[in-house]
Amino acid sequence: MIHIDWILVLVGGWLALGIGALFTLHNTGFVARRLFPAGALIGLALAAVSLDAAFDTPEVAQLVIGLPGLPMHLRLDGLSAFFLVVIGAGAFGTSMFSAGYFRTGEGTPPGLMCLEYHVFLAAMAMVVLADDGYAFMVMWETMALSSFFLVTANHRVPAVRHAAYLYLLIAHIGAIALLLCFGVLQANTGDYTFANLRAQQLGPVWSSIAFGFAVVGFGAKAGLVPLHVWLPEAHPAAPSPVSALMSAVMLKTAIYGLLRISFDLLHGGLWWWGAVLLALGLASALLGVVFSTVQTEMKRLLAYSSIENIGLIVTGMGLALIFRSYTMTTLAALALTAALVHVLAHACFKSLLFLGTGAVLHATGERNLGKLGGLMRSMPWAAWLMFVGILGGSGLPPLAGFISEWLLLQSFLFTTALPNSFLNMLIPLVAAAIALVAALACFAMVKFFGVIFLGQPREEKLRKAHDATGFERLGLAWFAAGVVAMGLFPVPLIDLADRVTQILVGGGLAQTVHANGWFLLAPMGVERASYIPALFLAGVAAATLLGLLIARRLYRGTSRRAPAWACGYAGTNARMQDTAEGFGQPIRQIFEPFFRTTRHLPTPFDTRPYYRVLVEDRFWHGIYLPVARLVDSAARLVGRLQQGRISIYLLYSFVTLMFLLMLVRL
Amino acid sequence: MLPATFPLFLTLLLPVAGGVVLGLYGHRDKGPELNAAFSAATLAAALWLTAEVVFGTSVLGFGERFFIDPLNAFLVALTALVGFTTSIFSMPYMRIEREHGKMTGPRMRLFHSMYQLFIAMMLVALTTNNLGVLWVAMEAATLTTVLLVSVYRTPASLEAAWKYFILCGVGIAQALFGTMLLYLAADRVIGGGEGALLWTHLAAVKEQLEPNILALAFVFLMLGYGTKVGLVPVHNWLPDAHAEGPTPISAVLSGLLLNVALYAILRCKVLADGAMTNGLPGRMMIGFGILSVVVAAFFLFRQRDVKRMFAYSSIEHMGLMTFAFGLGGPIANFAGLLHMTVHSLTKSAIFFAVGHATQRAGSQVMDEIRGLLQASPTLGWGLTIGSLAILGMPPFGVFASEFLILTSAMRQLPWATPVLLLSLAVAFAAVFGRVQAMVFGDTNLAATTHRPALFPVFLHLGLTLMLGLFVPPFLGQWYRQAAALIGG
Amino acid sequence: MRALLSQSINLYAASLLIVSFAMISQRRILSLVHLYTTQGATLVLATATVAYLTNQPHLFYSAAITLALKVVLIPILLHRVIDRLDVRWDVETLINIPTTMLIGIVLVVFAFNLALPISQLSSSIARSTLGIALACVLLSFMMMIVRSKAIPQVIGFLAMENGLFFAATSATNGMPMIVELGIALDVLVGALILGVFMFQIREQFDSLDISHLEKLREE
Amino acid sequence: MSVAGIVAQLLEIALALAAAPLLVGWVDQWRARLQNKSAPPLLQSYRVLRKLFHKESVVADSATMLFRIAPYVKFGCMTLICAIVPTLSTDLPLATAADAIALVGLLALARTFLALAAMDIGTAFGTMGARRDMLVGFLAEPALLMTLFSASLITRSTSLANMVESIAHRPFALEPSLAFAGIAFTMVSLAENARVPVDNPATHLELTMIHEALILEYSGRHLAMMEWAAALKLFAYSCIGLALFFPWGLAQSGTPLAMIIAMPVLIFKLAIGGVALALIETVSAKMRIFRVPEFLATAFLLAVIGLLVHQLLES
Repeated sequence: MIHIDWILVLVGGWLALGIGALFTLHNTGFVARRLFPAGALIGLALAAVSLDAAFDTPEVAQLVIGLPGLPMHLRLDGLSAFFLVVIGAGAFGTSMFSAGYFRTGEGTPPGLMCLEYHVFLAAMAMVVLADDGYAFMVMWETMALSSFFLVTANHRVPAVRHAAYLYLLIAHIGAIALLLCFGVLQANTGDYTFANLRAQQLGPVWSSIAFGFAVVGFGAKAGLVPLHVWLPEAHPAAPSPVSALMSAVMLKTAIYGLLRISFDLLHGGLWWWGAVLLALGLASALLGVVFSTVQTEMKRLLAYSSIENIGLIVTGMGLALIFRSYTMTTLAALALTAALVHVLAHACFKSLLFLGTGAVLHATGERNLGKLGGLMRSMPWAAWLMFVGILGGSGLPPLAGFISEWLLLQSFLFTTALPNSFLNMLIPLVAAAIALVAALACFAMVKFFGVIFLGQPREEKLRKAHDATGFERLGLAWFAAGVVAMGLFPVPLIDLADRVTQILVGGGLAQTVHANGWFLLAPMGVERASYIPALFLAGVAAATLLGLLIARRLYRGTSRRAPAWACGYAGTNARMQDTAEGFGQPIRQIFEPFFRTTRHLPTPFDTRPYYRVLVEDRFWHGIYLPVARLVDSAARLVGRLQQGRISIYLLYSFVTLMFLLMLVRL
Repeated sequence: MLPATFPLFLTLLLPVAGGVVLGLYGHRDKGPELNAAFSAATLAAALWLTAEVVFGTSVLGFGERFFIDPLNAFLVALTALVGFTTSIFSMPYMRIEREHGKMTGPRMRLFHSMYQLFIAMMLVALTTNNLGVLWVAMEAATLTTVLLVSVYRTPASLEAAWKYFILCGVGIAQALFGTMLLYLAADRVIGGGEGALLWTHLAAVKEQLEPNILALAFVFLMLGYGTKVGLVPVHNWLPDAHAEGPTPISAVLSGLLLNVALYAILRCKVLADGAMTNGLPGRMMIGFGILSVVVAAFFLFRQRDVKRMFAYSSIEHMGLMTFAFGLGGPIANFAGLLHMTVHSLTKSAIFFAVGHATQRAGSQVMDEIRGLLQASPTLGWGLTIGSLAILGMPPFGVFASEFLILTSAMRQLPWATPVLLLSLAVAFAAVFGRVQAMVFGDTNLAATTHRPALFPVFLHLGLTLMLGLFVPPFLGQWYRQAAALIGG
Repeated sequence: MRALLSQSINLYAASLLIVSFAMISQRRILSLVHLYTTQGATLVLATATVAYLTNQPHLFYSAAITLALKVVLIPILLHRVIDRLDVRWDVETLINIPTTMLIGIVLVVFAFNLALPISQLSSSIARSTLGIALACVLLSFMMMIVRSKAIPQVIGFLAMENGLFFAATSATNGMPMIVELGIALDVLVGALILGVFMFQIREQFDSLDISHLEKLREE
Repeated sequence: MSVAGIVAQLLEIALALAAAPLLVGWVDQWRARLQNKSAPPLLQSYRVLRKLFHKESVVADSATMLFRIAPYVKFGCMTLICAIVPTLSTDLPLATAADAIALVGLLALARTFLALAAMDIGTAFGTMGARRDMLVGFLAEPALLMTLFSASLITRSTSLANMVESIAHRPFALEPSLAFAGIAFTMVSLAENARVPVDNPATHLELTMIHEALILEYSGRHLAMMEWAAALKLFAYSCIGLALFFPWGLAQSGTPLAMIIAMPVLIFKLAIGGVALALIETVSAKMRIFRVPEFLATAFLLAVIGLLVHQLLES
């Protein structure tokens, strides 16, 4: 029973830090340089403890708080531990970065910010620990609430307010769905402990309803299409460390919930659940990546890319569900492992990238890609660390992103044996789509990095942008190291994921992988597929060195610096580079139907000709605005009831009386 | 050793005395303090009474005319508490109103004495064992509040008070007819005389009461007291009265009066359920409840006036409670009682905050209130947290009860839950959008002369928070017993 | 003799109903007040009769109270109000009077058949009049709905109270004393407050037409 | 891993490095012949490399580290690809390090570096080239992956060595899915190697060029590495194609004898392939840049159809 107690202590430490910050409400220096690093260390400890707990037996605990007769139950098993590792590790890097990030005068006073921030962390940790419906919902909503206040840190800006409102609204709708989900699960027993929910044997209809509610609820949080619209609004609005936490960690709690309910509490279920998840995940992945390639605002771009990655994760889960429903344990484990590894990988590189944007934002005060560029020279630290990030984000070998995509594709590749021919037909298409998504992600990342850091500065002020500070570098480096390490040594990841898959699908890859030592990654046996990141890297490095040697060997001429050639055209300047719009233009053309594009083209007669193109989300105009209009007109209709005329009011009363009297006489 | 009835006696007597005294001295400078003092004394007495009940069992007093059982014990304490905090809040508030010239000396006197009498009447209504007296007390409470609503003498307040009087008067009249039928039914079993209206006696023989009469009686009682609960479609007086009366009155109306009316319905439901086997009362309440929730949610959506908005939110929550009690069963009843408590705490806290905000903005129109957080952080946070709590955000108590209500409804009444879900979402969108606009951004508010009394706001919110995370054992015990009492 | 008296109760009841109909059809405010007084008087007689027949002293008290309140005090109050505000105009109704009468008849039928099963269960000597009492209540309710001036509305409200009171007497030989007292007090205070209100409304809107009281509404 | 394996590995790498420019020369020569031009000598591309290595390399002022290392990284990636593709033998120590998916990843890695390097200078052409190259890439890579998949669906494996081996050893059977895959693969490799009809290696017309725009700023040894890497890429693609679709004559045992036999077979196959490529380039016309996506999308769809056909007919 030691781990969970330690974890509770650490979480308590976070809360204590937050409350302590209230006493130094406006002392930015102290809050930032002392409290945040302390929080970071707590996060590290949390990650360590839960990493150890993951390989131990499940532990349970009870809090005194809760409803009468229903104290909050906590449980620490492999699944929770896995996500606690994500939370702890994410918290460490992000808090370290925040220590260097928060400056004076960011709207909310720093002390309050610190409180909200640490409550947010604590709530996320408790969400994955919760072992009964009430505790889960309380922590879940606390998480949403604290993150909402973090997003509104700079509430003087109307756009921020709007974004935060949208975020909380959708989060609340999701929460209501979850409420109903638990209502279905408890099956009139009035006992909300997960143990009881697990024990309930619901019919296919009820369990499908519960699953549906769960998908809506967690989808709203994870940003699954069509509930994704809040994500690209909220992430740019929030301070960068907050965006990092939300995107890298908070979205994962939704994944956790979905896993917990669909695999654990509902015991897998029907095959079409998997198909549903597959479809949703794929839709999100495609839409997210396509949109991220055409964004012109760096944090929006990353936000859409988060939608894409969540989509990939959910796709893996869907596949795992399908396999599980046909009791193909190994394949289910493979798909689920892919999803879980991607959870880790995405947590790492997305935090890295968001924090990087924070550094850029502070250095330049500019978030519009069209005004950035050439920062590699002025801020090399941030640039090179983020370079690692985008390589990881593009899913390129030998980094973290590739491992998960590799596993995912593997699991798609060996699905020919499904007894359901329809799925058999479907699977290759899905695999193709995944490949497409991966390639597009690469496109988006190249655009992101190239436009921000490469080329010539598009604004004069960018030349004297200052590099990331010490704490910020530490935070960035932590995640960069994670991306590299996970990419090179996937076997430990497989072990960690194995603990989860053992619980959820009753099987794992640990043995098969361990059969081939610590470097070779061969989940299905070497003859099927194998990948040795370390050797791979060594090979590339060796070959590259070989190239260098050859060049040195054969090389005769000298080398000098000169102005860029550019086909001999002398008058090139920074404005001639491709802008973000330009870079995304081909995608805009190819995926025209995805977007709601409004274009203004200059005519020869314009005195001041200009070109503007506005790319919007179809869902916003297709679903959300009509719903809003509907509600509004309904409200107007209802308003007629209150027309101020007392006779009419009396008439209501009279008619109701008559109606009820007839009711009882019949 | 004093008899257990003594604190009860005090609890009822003190506010009456306060009404008299303040009727004489309420206009003095120290009038508000005097008011608060009497409320404090009442609270002390009520707490004493509560303590007695916690350690003893149900109390019968004055020859069975008054009694305390789990169902009304916590309501008495709650009423006294909110009455006290409201009087604290009204000290600076009313002073400022007086400086603004909206209140004069005589009006202050009227306000204070009526306030005390109103509290007294509600306490009587809660503790009486006689359904007839219950009716009398409810009517009296209406009369006192009518005067309080119209205290500004503005056209709007007059109109509101007039509507309040007429609509509630008619409603209450129907309730009287219901009570009469009840008496008629009891007459046949127990025989005439006062005993035939004592709830304890009726509850003892409820199975033998004539179902046909009880059905009619419950219709009249439901509609009558339902008018005061503010159930759609007989809610129309509520938003006007809340919006045009002084804010302390809006607070006690939402926080207390509606509860007392619902309490009356509950007492009658117990008898009706006992007599009728077909569960008609429950279905009736479910119908009223759902209707109220849905309609109120959509009313919320297009509000301009902040007090009106929160008045509609009260309708919504009363609807939710009615729905819960109609649903019946231990969980739903428990949740309903919990919701009664936390709603009155939260809603009154919100009205306190709103009151100060409107005073600073000099308007109740929400578009003219901006940047509360900037103007006064504590006030801003009070309003924000209060609104989030009332909208069912954990870890506040409202969430706890809504959690229980919705989850239990999900399996008993699957068709109803999507409707409730939709309405809750709409309500959230409406209220939170408005509140956010008022709280955030750059402010346009002036400074006030008197320090706002924010202690009540945070006291209430603190209690709500506590109830969301931890319900004291004796309270939980009461809720359970009361839930069993209501049965259904 | 007793038989005659017990029949007389039904007579009083019938006259109450007639008075209610008269109120609906009556346009002039002054005559409305007179009708109200008549109603009160009839009520007193009925109560007293029941009291005598069932020799219940507390019914005599309540009869006395009724006399004081509904035959003396409130009519005087109303008269003063009318004089002070000098409102002598004819009342125009929202629905024209014949229609109202028709609806009224429907209501009476409805009330009777509603009260039938109950009055059979009643042990009171005047049980058969419960239907009439209910009808009176509903009629006054309707009167409140259709009248567009303040005073008629108030009179309707008070008439409703009368109906209830009669119901109490007829169905259950009157409520317990304490309740009776409470009700009486409430009615008195209510009437006073209404009187005060009418003055205030008058000075705010310089009219007692409640169509002025339609400002508070959802746009 | 066996000594023979290591020998085979090294031999492959050496062969690739040596023979890649030759293949390019061969193709150019044949194209010239087919277009009735006077053909350049077979060793022309070696001369070009030598010339470049002797020229001084000019680096733009705004260039960063990234710009300088990109050529070597690309060279490295291409070399590794040549190393893991079973051209001579299927018993390769490096083959376990990367399977088909990793191979595609490797190509993507090289492309990413190149594109970023092109954007590094910040000229109009560089960024334009980078954009176009990424455009080609994000459509070509999935297509390539799909073609490889349709092979690995047949062989139940993604490790190239096993794929090639089992394809080589199974009784001869007509695989419609492979036919689709083959066509798709050809189209992809045309695009990837900047060949007509997608791109024209011989032109420097700004509006049409893709690959040339990328390496516009390079000169001297950097350019040499680029050219060489491009040659390696062509070689690697040809080898993959041959190994997957004409897998006969590879050395299984890895004995020297087997290699000796395998070598001429490979060279022969490459020669044929080169002629075929030249033929394609001659008969087809360069298409507009906006048509390229359609061309590649067709390839992608063909590959996917290949997969479906396999699911439908062959599983």
